[in-house]
Amino acid sequence: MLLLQEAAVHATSAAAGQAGESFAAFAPWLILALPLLGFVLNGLLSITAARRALPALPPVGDPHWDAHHEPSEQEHHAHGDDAHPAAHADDHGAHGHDAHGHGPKPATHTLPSFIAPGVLIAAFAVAVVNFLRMLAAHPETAWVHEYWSWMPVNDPTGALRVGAAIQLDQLSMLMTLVITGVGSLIHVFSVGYMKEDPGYPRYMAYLNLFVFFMLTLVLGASYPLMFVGWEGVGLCSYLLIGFWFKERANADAGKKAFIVNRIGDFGFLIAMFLLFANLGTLNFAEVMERAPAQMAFGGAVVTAVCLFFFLGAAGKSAQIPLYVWLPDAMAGPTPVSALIHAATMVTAGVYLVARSATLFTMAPVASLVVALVGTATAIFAASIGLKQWDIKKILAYSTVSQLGFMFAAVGMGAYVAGVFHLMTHAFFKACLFLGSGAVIHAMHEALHHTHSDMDAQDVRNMGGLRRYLPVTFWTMGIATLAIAGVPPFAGFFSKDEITGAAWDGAHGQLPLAAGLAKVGIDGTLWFGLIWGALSIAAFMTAFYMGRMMIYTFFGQNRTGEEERKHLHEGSWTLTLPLVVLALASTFGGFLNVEREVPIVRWFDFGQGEALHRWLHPVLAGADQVAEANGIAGAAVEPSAVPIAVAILLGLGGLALAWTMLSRRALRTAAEEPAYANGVERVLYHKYYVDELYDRVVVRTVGWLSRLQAGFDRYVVDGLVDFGGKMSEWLGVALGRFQTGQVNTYAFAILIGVTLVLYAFVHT
Amino acid sequence: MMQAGTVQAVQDMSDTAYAVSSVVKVVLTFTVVMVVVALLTLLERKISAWMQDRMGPNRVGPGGIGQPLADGLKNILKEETHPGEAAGVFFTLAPMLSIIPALVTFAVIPFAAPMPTRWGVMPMVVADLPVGILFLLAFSSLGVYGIVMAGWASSNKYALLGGLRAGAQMISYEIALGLSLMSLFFVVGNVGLPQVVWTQQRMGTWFFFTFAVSFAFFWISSFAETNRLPFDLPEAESELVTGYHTEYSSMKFSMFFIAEYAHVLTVSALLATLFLGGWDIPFLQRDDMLGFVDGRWVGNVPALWITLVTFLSFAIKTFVFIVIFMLVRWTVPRFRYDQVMDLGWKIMLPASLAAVVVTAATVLALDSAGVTFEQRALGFVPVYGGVLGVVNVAMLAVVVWAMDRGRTLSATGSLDERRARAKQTARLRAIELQTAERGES
Amino acid sequence: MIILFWFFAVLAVSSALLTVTRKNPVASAIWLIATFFCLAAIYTLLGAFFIGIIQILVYAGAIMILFIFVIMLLNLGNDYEPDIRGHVWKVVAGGTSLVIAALLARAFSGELPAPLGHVAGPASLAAQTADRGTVGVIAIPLYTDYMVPLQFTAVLLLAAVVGAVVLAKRKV
Amino acid sequence: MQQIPLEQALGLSALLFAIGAFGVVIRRNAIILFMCIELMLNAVNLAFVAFSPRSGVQGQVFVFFVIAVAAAEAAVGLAIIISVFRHKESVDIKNFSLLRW
Repeated sequence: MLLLQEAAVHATSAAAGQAGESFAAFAPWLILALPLLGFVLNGLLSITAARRALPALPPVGDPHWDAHHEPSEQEHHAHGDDAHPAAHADDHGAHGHDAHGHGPKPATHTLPSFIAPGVLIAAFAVAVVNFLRMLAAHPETAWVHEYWSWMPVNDPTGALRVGAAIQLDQLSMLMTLVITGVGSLIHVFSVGYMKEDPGYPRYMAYLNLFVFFMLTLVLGASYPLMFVGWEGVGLCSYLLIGFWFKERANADAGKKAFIVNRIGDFGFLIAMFLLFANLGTLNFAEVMERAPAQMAFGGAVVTAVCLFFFLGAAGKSAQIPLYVWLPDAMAGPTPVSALIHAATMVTAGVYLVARSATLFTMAPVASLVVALVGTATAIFAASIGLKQWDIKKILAYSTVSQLGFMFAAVGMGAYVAGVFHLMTHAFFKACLFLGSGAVIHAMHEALHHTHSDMDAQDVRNMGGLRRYLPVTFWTMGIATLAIAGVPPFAGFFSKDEITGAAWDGAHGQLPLAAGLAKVGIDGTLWFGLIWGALSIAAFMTAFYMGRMMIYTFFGQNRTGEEERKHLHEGSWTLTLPLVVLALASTFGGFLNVEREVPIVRWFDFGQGEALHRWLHPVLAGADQVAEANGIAGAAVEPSAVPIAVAILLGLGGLALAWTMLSRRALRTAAEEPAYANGVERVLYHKYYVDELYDRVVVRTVGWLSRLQAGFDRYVVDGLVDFGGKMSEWLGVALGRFQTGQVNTYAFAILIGVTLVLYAFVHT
Repeated sequence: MMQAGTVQAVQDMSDTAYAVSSVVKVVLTFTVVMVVVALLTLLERKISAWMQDRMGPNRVGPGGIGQPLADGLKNILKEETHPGEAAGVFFTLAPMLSIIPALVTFAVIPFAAPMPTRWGVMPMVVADLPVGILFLLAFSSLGVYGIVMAGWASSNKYALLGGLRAGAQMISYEIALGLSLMSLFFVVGNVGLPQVVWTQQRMGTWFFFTFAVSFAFFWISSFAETNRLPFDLPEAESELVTGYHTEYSSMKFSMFFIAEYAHVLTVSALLATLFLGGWDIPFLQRDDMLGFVDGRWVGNVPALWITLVTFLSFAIKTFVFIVIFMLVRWTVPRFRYDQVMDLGWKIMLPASLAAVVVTAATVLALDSAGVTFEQRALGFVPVYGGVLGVVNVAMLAVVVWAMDRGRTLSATGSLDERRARAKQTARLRAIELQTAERGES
Repeated sequence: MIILFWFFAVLAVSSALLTVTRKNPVASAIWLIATFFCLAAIYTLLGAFFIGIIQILVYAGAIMILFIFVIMLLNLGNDYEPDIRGHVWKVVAGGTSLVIAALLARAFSGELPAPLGHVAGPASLAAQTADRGTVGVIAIPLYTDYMVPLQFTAVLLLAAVVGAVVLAKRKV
Repeated sequence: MQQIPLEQALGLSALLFAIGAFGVVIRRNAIILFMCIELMLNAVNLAFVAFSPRSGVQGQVFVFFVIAVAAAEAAVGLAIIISVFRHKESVDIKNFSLLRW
């Protein structure tokens, strides 16, 4: 039986090899191994550094010891500590200027600068080689290679066989390119941003480890392997959010992210169990092959599977109601926010849904739920973003909102649009985050010089930075245009495709609409609603991004006289990634434009819609399901309305921000109140969701825990104590038999032997 | 070498013949051994005298040949002393216990090629036990009882010390003794002594070369087991009067003496059997016979003259070892007690363990290479035994030159001790100097 | 054979009794050695040559030497204290022991369970001995079927050696 | 050659075992106690060996293990007795009652 299965697996892999005969993967394991190598090397360096930093004798009772007596790398601790200006001020007083000498750094703090970006760039190079080969071959089936058998469970019902296998297809290739490419840039940025931090090697080790797990997530050929990556990135996210764990708040933020993610993971696990119970396999290829045959279209099982998967995705990708951890995750270093909490990890949910496109196509209800939740998240988070002052918080809510867009897309069955937006979002959001990092970096340095305790992240304290940070300004400006949906920047095309899909759905031209009709739901109204909401969200996006840019870069400079002298652009490691990402944000959109758009014809980008064609083999299964169930979309009538609306909304939002804010004399945080009226107050407090969760969930759990603790203390412990007391009394009583005389014991044994023998003989 | 065609001609003995011949062999062997032992005492005294350039016993009979008889008579007729504190029965039991194992061991040693008789072929071994070498090990380890008990029962502290020393020493060296024989098992494939002899014949090399390490260790251990110089600590005259038999007199004392010589004889015979081919005559192929295996005769046709010549061969080999025993007595001084223990536990035990491992590996390699016992290179150089021998001699060289490094084999103490002594001397000299200076000032 | 067996059996039982009843530990030890010799003889009569010789080699040659050694080292043999318990104990213990012996004899004399073991099966010992040799008959199952117990025994012995050294050492 | 009847060998084994057990109960000298225990072990060995002509060689293999374990036990036990003797100047087990209540 097992042999047969094995033979079958081999046959399919052989067939796969034949179909894409000219596609020969070039050492795809290297893509995984290189970041892992980086992690190991950097980890060793960090252990070495930690060893050396160990005190000779830890002083007792001196809470400030860490701050005072760590080796000289500590001196610039405050530079990285962007999220916590209070701590920064504290540190400051302790150090004084004398601690600022730039001594030569030990190898443990110089080597990671080469190792960490080096391995990533190498991995990117390997990925590019594979990409070029795939581009040339354009294989119709996925390239799967099992390196070794990881979890062979030979149970009687049907073996669970999970191999340590890599799956290379167009989707994972795309994700790999994004992860390694954007990751490389962010690693380079990190070199500039973090190199003064005492925990620099540790930081780089975590970052490498994260990339390794993220690549495992996208390259794994089965759900369990994906789950390994899924958990791994969760772990790294936790480690990096709480990177400056000496601050309570940072550690708490890490824990929050971890715990909220667990809820999602529970969903993921349940979905995997359901899948295995119903299909007997968890490998992508086999699942997609067996699912249409073994599960009913729109049935309860597939719907449940998809909903549970979506629960997992919601946790990881910060969707309602599990989005609360992401804004808090900004406690981590800014490059981390860019890489993990904007460009890659949080999009894992989108990847999961796209990867499971076949299943989601089979479950229209679940898909609709995904789309609705995504839409709700988009508009909800965008509205919160309107009234945030912390530059990273604004970007964080923007990320949540954009993730909502992606989920709306994949929920509506517009998988390509979702993935497209994922990609462009990775470009412009990474650019924005890195830009904000550059701004914070500059602000910090400036404030550091004057020992000011102003909040370096509050946009109200910035202003007019355009003159001091020109590169940052221009790159962030491009990214803002992109996210606001101004053509021809990347965000316009991807976002337009999403709203376009909703528009099509509202006109019943989406496969999902047909699918919903098949299970008896009229989807057109829903899709109309989605279109409207997404449009409003897009408008809000444009507005708050404009607001952020205006507060940060325009108007009067509000940092103060002395600080102003120290405002300047960072080193090339900080600006180069920005420029590259800005370029990507500018031109990334052309990957998937329709042929009708004039500029495409102009530049002759081939047939247009490159991404559509690229991803077609991956989504072929979903298409087949749709076709088999007669829900393949009708011919879409191109409509100018959504495009026009999108352009109008994007420009309108920016214009509104400009008219509302630029002429006003902007004030600093000390002067400007956080909110003015009730609506602003609610927005500022993020709709009190955290407080709600605290009241409803955290306190309830707390009460239950106390109740349980009481039960444990009095009932369980009482029983145990009673048992203990009983045995004590019994011991005292029976102890008398312990005479200490071996003969007596021997005699007792003898009696026992006699009895046993007697029983043996007489039965 | 084996002649298969002659199998039918050889007859096995009937049960009755077997029983009768066994009794005859027991009686004969016992008599011969006792007589030889008596003569050995004379031999020892003669050799001692020769080594010391004196005459030795020369009054009783021609050349002192009657001396053992005279000694025996004297011992029997002498008054027996019995210490008041001695533990009655054990005091008497001890000499007996010490003499028995020495004699019993002789039973398993084949002393000549099987002899053809009218009633069938008679194996020339008192008891061809299926557990030959193990029997030997078992009974040689029992010799210690007599000595320990003698020491204890005498109620004399010198005797007790001697007894304890003997016990510790014999137990220590028994391990090396047993381990050194282990290598032989690999090749012989059985534990019977006739098989040992036969294997040496077939292989064409005697085991003293093939298992050089085993030979050396067995020999050294046998000195320790017989309590002979340089291992005669249990009866070290200068330290313990005469050790465990201090309190014994007359025939009881004599029995210890007889036991010692019987032991020497047995051990020499064993050495001859195990390592010098037993009754095998060098370069003669006619004596190549094993005996009956499953009722079939294995080997050449036995003949009376072969039996006689092989017995002579055996006797000569044994005699050579006996003489060496006696020569060593007057050549090598006594070890110190810690040196004895060092040699036993720190050198011989690990070295013999290592030798077992290396030999096993070599045997495995040879067997895997398909080399047989009979194989000869250039027509006469035995391959199997030769390879093993070269490996073993190399190992022995390693043991002697690298492992010992003058620690135990040197008579002047260990390297560390010499260093310590030198340091001590230097310190004493410094103190002397100081006192001298102080005296001057 | 039978006669020999009975001879050694009677000898074994009487020396065992003497072992138990002698006041002098050395005497006890000597009688115990005698018992072991008788048992070795009986083993040989039963066809277990190897076990018989091992009995002498290990029990008589090593273990009992150790006992005697310790007795002498502690000098217990000369002025021994009487250590046998009172008459009540003797009677009760003797009675119990007799009951045990009777029960055991009863258990053995009844319908004995079918031979256990699939390893070598109930093939006659003599045939196996002829086939593999005296030592091989034990060695082959020992190094194949019982390899793991053998290794454990080796470890146990090593532990015992180390333990004994540590315990008996004056200064650790 | 006539085989020794199994029952007789087992009966001898039972008798030796009982004698050993008797000794364990009535003696207080730790060394003699040990010897009695060895006697009991030997009785069991005899039973094992007695079965081996009938049931194959496994019984003898077990005896081998028993002997090995007995050797280990004797070594450790005697070492314990020696170290106790150093403190108490006695091997009487009535002095070895440190672990009672």
